[in-house]
Amino acid sequence: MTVNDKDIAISDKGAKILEYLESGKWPSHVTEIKKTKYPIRAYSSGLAIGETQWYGGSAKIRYVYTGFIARRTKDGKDSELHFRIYHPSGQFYRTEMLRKILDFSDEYGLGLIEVIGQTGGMIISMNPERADEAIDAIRNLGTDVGDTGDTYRDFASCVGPALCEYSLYDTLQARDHYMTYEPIYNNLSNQLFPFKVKLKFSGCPMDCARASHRADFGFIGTWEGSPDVDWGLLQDKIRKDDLKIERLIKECPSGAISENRESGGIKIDSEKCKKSMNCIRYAFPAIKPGKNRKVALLAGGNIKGRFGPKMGKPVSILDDYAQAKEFIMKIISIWEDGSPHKDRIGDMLFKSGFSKTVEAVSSSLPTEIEGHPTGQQRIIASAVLTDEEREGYSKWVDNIVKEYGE
Amino acid sequence: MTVNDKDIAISDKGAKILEYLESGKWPSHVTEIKKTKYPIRAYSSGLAIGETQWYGGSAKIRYVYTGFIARRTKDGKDSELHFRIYHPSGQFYRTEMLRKILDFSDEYGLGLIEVIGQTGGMIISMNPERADEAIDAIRNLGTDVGDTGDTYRDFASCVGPALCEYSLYDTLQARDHYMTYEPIYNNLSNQLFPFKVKLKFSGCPMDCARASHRADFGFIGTWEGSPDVDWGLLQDKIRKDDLKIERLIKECPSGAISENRESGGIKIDSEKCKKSMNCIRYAFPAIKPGKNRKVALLAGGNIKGRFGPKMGKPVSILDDYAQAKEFIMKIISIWEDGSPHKDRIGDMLFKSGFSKTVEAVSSSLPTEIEGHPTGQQRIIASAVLTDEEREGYSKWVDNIVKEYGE
Amino acid sequence: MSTNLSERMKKRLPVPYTDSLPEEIKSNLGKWADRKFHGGGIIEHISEKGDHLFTIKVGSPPNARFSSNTLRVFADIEDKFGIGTLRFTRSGNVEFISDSLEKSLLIKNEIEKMGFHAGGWRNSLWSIGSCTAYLSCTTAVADSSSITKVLYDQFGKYFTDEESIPAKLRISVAGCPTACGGLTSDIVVVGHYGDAPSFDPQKIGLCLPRSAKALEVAVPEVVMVCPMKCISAFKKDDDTVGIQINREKCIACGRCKDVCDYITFDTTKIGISILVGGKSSNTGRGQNLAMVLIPWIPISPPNYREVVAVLQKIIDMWKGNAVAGERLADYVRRIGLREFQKALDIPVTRWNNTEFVSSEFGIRQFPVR
Amino acid sequence: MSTNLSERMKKRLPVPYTDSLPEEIKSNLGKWADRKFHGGGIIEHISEKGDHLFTIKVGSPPNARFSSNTLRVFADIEDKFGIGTLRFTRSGNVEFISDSLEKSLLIKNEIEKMGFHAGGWRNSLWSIGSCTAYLSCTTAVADSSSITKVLYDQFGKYFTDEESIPAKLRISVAGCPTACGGLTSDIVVVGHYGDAPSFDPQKIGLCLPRSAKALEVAVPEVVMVCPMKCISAFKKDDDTVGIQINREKCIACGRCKDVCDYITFDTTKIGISILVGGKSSNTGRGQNLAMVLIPWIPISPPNYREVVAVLQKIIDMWKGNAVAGERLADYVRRIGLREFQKALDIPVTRWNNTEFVSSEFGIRQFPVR
Ligand code: SRM
Ligand code: SRM
Ligand code: SRM
Ligand code: SRM
Ligand code: SF4
Ligand code: SF4
Ligand code: SF4
Ligand code: SF4
Ligand code: SF4
Ligand code: SF4
Ligand code: SF4
Ligand code: SF4
Repeated sequence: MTVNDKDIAISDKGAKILEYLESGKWPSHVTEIKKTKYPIRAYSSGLAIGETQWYGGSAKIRYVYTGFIARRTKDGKDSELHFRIYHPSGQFYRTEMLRKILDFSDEYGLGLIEVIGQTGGMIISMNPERADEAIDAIRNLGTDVGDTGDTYRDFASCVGPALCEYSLYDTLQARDHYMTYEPIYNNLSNQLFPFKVKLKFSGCPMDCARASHRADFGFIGTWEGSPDVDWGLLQDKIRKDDLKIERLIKECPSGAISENRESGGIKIDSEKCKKSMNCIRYAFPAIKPGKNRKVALLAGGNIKGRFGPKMGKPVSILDDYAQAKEFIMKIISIWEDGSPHKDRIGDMLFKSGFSKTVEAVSSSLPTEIEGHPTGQQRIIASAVLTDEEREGYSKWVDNIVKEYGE
Repeated sequence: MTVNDKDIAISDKGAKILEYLESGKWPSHVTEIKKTKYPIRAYSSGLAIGETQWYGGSAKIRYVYTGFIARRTKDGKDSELHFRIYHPSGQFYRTEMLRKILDFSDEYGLGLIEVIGQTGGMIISMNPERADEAIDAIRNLGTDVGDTGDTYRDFASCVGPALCEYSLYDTLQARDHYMTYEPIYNNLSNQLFPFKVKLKFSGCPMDCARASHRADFGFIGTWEGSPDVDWGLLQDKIRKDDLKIERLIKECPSGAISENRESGGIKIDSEKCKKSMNCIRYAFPAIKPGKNRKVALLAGGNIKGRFGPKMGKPVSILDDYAQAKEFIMKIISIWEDGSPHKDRIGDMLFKSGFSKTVEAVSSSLPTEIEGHPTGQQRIIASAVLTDEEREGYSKWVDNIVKEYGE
Repeated sequence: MSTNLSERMKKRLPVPYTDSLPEEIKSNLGKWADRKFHGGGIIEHISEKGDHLFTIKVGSPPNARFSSNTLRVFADIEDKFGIGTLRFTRSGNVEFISDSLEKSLLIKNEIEKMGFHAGGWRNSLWSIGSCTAYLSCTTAVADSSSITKVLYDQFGKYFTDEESIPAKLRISVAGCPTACGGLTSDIVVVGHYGDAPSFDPQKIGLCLPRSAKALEVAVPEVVMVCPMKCISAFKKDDDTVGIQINREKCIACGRCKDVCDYITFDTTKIGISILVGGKSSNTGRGQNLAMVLIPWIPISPPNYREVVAVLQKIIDMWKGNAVAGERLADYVRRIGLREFQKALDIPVTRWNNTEFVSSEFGIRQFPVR
Repeated sequence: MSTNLSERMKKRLPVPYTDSLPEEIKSNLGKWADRKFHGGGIIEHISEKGDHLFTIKVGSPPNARFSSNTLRVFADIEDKFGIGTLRFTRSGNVEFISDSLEKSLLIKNEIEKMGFHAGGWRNSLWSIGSCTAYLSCTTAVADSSSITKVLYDQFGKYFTDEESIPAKLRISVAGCPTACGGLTSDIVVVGHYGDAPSFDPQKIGLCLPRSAKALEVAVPEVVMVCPMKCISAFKKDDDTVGIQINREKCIACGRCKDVCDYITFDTTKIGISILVGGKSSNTGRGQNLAMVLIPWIPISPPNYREVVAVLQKIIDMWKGNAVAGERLADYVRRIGLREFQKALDIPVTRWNNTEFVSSEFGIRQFPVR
């Protein structure tokens, strides 16, 4: 085959694949893309060859260092550039504003939008030629490009108080708060970190923002003690047969719920409740999250880094999401100091020993979070006690000594 | 109080404490010590003051660098020196030999012996003046000093085949084997390691030698599959009411045992058995350790090191204890290269990532040991497959595709 | 453009978020007291003030890719029947908002006419998340977007409640082991090479220091990033730098390719791995990373029949055996991955076998079977 | 002495071990087919050849310390009634060996006349292990040997089977946090300072480099060993080296004192911590490191009434609640340390609270009570 023949073969095969991808019941990305100026040839030949056609490209956008990605195809025929744009927290758009963004996308871009990426940005495919002026245009709309490079990425929050009845703190305000916190805000354009940093905010243990795994620092609403029960409502539901006590008991994964004829049918052991939300989602609003609201702070989650996937690990139970600022800044400065390129914060914590490092900088945090009550107990025999602690133990032992005679 | 008065007060208080320690039903170490030339004043004044009276001392023993420890008291009045002497594996002494050692202890030492230390040595308190010649004397008895410093310490084994019916390999020979293995033997006098190295050998999962925690490299006898059942004997025991099936079932911590009327009353699920030995010790010899004998190799145990107490972690299941030599030497050489003083092997493994380091040097070992079957599964999405593996999966998927129509 | 350079470096953030909210939501912030699920993607939100709002969740095309055209029609529909506000969910779907059930059904009707579907709450498929892959990603191995399309065609029935499943189901598809969608979905499909890399001996130099002297002071990045230490750099006779790749130790993670375009892989060995058991929600047994069910199966674009069949098999197994309300992730953990593999008769190799975690000192020590 | 120096550096090992065995054992090596427990420390070993041997376990004084005198008498007794062979067990006890039950009882009788006790197999106290402590150790905080004596006086009843307990009980006593006896005993008693160290400003120099220039190339050992990084070295005006100790972060582990005799502690705050739940055997729930039950109680030598009372309380609690055959370690793990603490009404502070393990990523994330 000549080069040309080969090209034609690829192009034919690609076209057939695209056709297939436009069939079927579900809305097709290909159908959408075909309505835009996106160089679909790059996609179809990628599919035909079985290999992505994209290499890193370059772009000229003056004095803007994060928030866009430039691409060129391996054969040099096409190029692409996309902006990663900050959504307002919650991703609500009045149609008027949405239309402005669409106009922007048509005027400066290809008319193709990934409405929200996995991290949380809106990804708009641009016309590379007009990218520089587009920056000013998007700013005029009240938002900006961001969310790439070795810096703070876009932060993300669940819809929280704007629509959700479970929300235990204002996740949207929390995102705003951290995005505009000066030491963070001032760094959104710098690529000075060893790797990326992400914060995510979920309003309750359902963790709709996936803050437990996909964030270097995760904030998850929780509470102390038992869920909050409206006994009247609960008895109503039971009476109406809307709710079965057996199911409540069976579905509680921590065995915290037991039958109790006196007080409305059930009893919840606050020490045992693991905040699974199972009873709450079943019996809402007769059972709600507890009233003593807290925010769990997790650290170290990420997908890859040096040591592979990690769940974030609990650091502290905050009274208020704002309490974590000092801690986060300290952890980042340790990480910045000593970590090689491509080590995420979780890798650093893993290497240096999570609890050691966290403890060393956690003085600004409230109550330390408790671990699993499974044998993961302190095994270090020594301790530096305060006089108060010493007294407590002395008193206790005095009683025992008395009990057993001297 | 004058200095003298103070000394007398201490001495009086000390004497009273000693007196107390000689009362009571259990044999007293003080009573024993009083029969010897050990400077008991150092002990009694320590007790009176509430502080050990010993500082590191120095000793002149020519060309011998490990195996003895010299002490002096803080006030400089007393000094002490003790030998740590190798027991023969199993610590058996014909009385004739024992008497020779006792004579040695009286002639060159203080007549005081700690018959076996926590590591495994025999500790003989010496007369510092005669320590140098004592070396030659103890060698003439067929053993030597050893077991101190940053080198291989005394290795230890359980009594194993010499007295124990559970023994799954010859723990005594194993100790001999490793003590005399040239690369180890040649290093018994050198203090070139970052810290100490200990090997321990237990004949079965009872782990009488505490190889799971108190050894950098632990060897523990085990087996593959179910325990070995002598069905005839078992039925005998049941018939005679020597043994209750319910208890067998109840005490198996892994739920491997179930009732089975046909085959002698019970059935053991070999996949589930965790080698707890519970059924074996209860029903012995009707139930014995399995016949497919193996030796579990553990690494990284120690009591303190840099990161605190650690249990050794399983590395491999050996067919023979001798198979671990290459592995041990490789781990030690990595440790030697890169670890600061006072980092045990477990600390190094902890820092560098246990499985990563172990895997990198485990090529000389047989079957890799399996982990807990609890969710600790592979989470790394990628893999480099052999053609065979690829074929296996392809075949499997072909069937599924067929099942669901194309 | 602003003439002040430091000004241009400053980001313009869309804060405060309340500026983007319609009055109906602003006045009810944090006051939602109850909700009703009306099926078909519609939730009624009831505020303590007595207000009612309805959200209609509409499934997006793969990779949440829309033309400005389509979104403009969405805006028109919302203006006609809704309160003039749309939102994009964390998982890439679109929510229309209206103030009555009737209007919500009209919205639903409109988008269905366009070929879209509403659905995806409670015991249903909530979404199939896809990364960008061949659409613009440099490190993509398989094309997640087209796989996602095919999976949606097959499993859309669980989104629209046409067929029921025991609990929420979340699927993620990633084009490469970077897995931008993360590992906390019930099912995670990940494209990977299935083989160790080679490199273009000419061009690789572009990723390496020019002179071997540089090796004395620094390790080239492509060497450093390899988690298995498979890549080593050496001085060539002409004083330039060469590399070697130890194929035995490689896990095909692609990190080397992430930092150097001239690392290449044999594309005939490409496949996907399937992981199960992930979730981020604290319900049931709590959060968990997904685990490798099967490390590799071949793929046949564009119908990806292998992936579709295996996922259907997994879902059927779950449907047939889970307790009501039990997520796939919880089900797999309850019975154990090993049992799940056995039931599906999946060959077990070192790649989908039980693994150690790096510092799991101190568990029961005698696991030999 | 050998005139060849390299010869003197070579160790003389007592190998092969078979040289030290009596014929009765050598000929039955690995052939033991059954055993009977006759109580009172006597085991009958039955070989497949039909031979019978009896071992009699005799408890040692604290720290396994014997005068040569006593051991000589032991040898005489063994020669009279036994097969002329003694052994020392891994845990510091002495085993006499004979060839009949009758003679074993005679041996038992003889050693009892001397004030010793035989016992300690199966459901009993097997031993109380003690380290050296004030007898010759430099880092000892409390004197484990005297504590052990007092404990044996109290709990010897469980060794001799005078009183029964549910399962094997192993106690270790250590003079300092180094815990030479390890942490795999059911109960571990550990002496420690309970306070951060100071140092003798004059003498500390002996543990430091003479000139501050040395700081540029190396960290002084006393600084390096601190696991909490509490100790820092600095250049003094006169160019010598000084140190500072951050008392806030210290855990009183004593590692600094291990390497430098001039680190000092306030001895009035000395106490002992008590750990429970350790075992190395794979029975029941398997191996486990002991966990801190109570981080500190004061001690009152020589009767150590606090230690004795607390241990008796722990044992009573276990006796009263464990299933037959359940070791203290298994019992504590079954009910959970927390419950155990509650039942004993022990104050919980940061020192005996649940702790994280360094890399426990990925467990259920919402443990708030
Ligand atoms: C666009 C997006 C996928 C999507 O379509 O949704 C994406 C696309 C890429 N990701 Fe990602 N990641 C995207 C969200 C994520 C997430 C999800 C999240 O943030 O919740 C993760 C996992 C969470 C985390 O951070 O751990 C993620 C983990 C990665 C990683 C692994 C990072 C690590 O921990 O090692 C890489 C590799 C790297 O950066 O070296 C990566 C790298 C990439 C690159 C830059 C690879 C490349 O150079 O080609 C991809 C660019 C594709 C492109 O330009 O078309 N992407 N990436 C997502 C960002 C859009 C947005 O702003 O919303
Ligand atoms: C004598 C002995 C206690 C006894 O009476 O049984 C002992 C005594 C000392 N040990 Fe030990 N250790 C003794 C067995 C152990 C064991 C038990 C074992 O080996 O099974 C351990 C725990 C196992 C392990 O290695 O992890 C042990 C872990 C330590 C440590 C902590 C090591 C670490 O991992 O960090 C130290 C501190 C050090 O070496 O810096 C230590 C240090 C010491 C020193 C040298 C401290 C000192 O400088 O004063 C003690 C010397 C006391 C003396 O001269 O009177 N000793 N030491 C044991 C050795 C005698 C023998 O050969 O049998
Ligand atoms: C809209 C959204 C948040 C957002 O900021 O965009 C959301 C919002 C709600 N989630 Fe969620 N979840 C959203 C993604 C998630 C995710 C993330 C994901 O899927 O990628 C998770 C956790 C991931 C996981 O799979 O573990 C998540 C786990 C839950 C759960 C737990 C489900 C379970 O069985 O484990 C519930 C409770 C339930 O369904 O009963 C829940 C429940 C809810 C409800 C419906 C509250 C309720 O049940 O009353 C929230 C409705 C608010 C509303 O009307 O807008 N939400 N929810 C996300 C919609 C995604 C979508 O388009 O499908
Ligand atoms: C003699 C000794 C080995 C040695 O080389 O010195 C030994 C030897 C035996 N042990 Fe052991 N164990 C010896 C220390 C240990 C230790 C270590 C320790 O105590 O410091 C352990 C593990 C530590 C722990 O606490 O977890 C140990 C855990 C066991 C067990 C498991 C007990 C349990 O309930 O968990 C058994 C089985 C049993 O008792 O049923 C056992 C059983 C045995 C028996 C009695 C075998 C039997 O039940 O048929 C062995 C008798 C051989 C003999 O007659 O000489 N041996 N045994 C040790 C005697 C120590 C002593 O003086 O008291
Ligand atoms: S995380 Fe909780 S508060 Fe946030 S949207 Fe989900 S269910 Fe609602
Ligand atoms: S929230 Fe979950 S753990 Fe807590 S009581 Fe309800 S069902 Fe049980
Ligand atoms: S470890 Fe096993 S073989 Fe060794 S003495 Fe103990 S019970 Fe016997
Ligand atoms: S050895 Fe233990 S785990 Fe195995 S069958 Fe017997 S009792 Fe069960
Ligand atoms: S998962 Fe891989 S292919 Fe997909 S966008 Fe992320 S880096 Fe690209
Ligand atoms: S694919 Fe990953 S493991 Fe293999 S050589 Fe590249 S970086 Fe190393
Ligand atoms: S535990 Fe402490 S006091 Fe006892 S011998 Fe070991 S180092 Fe010395
Ligand atoms: S006692 Fe331990 S923690 Fe405290 S200063 Fe000394 S070495 Fe550091």
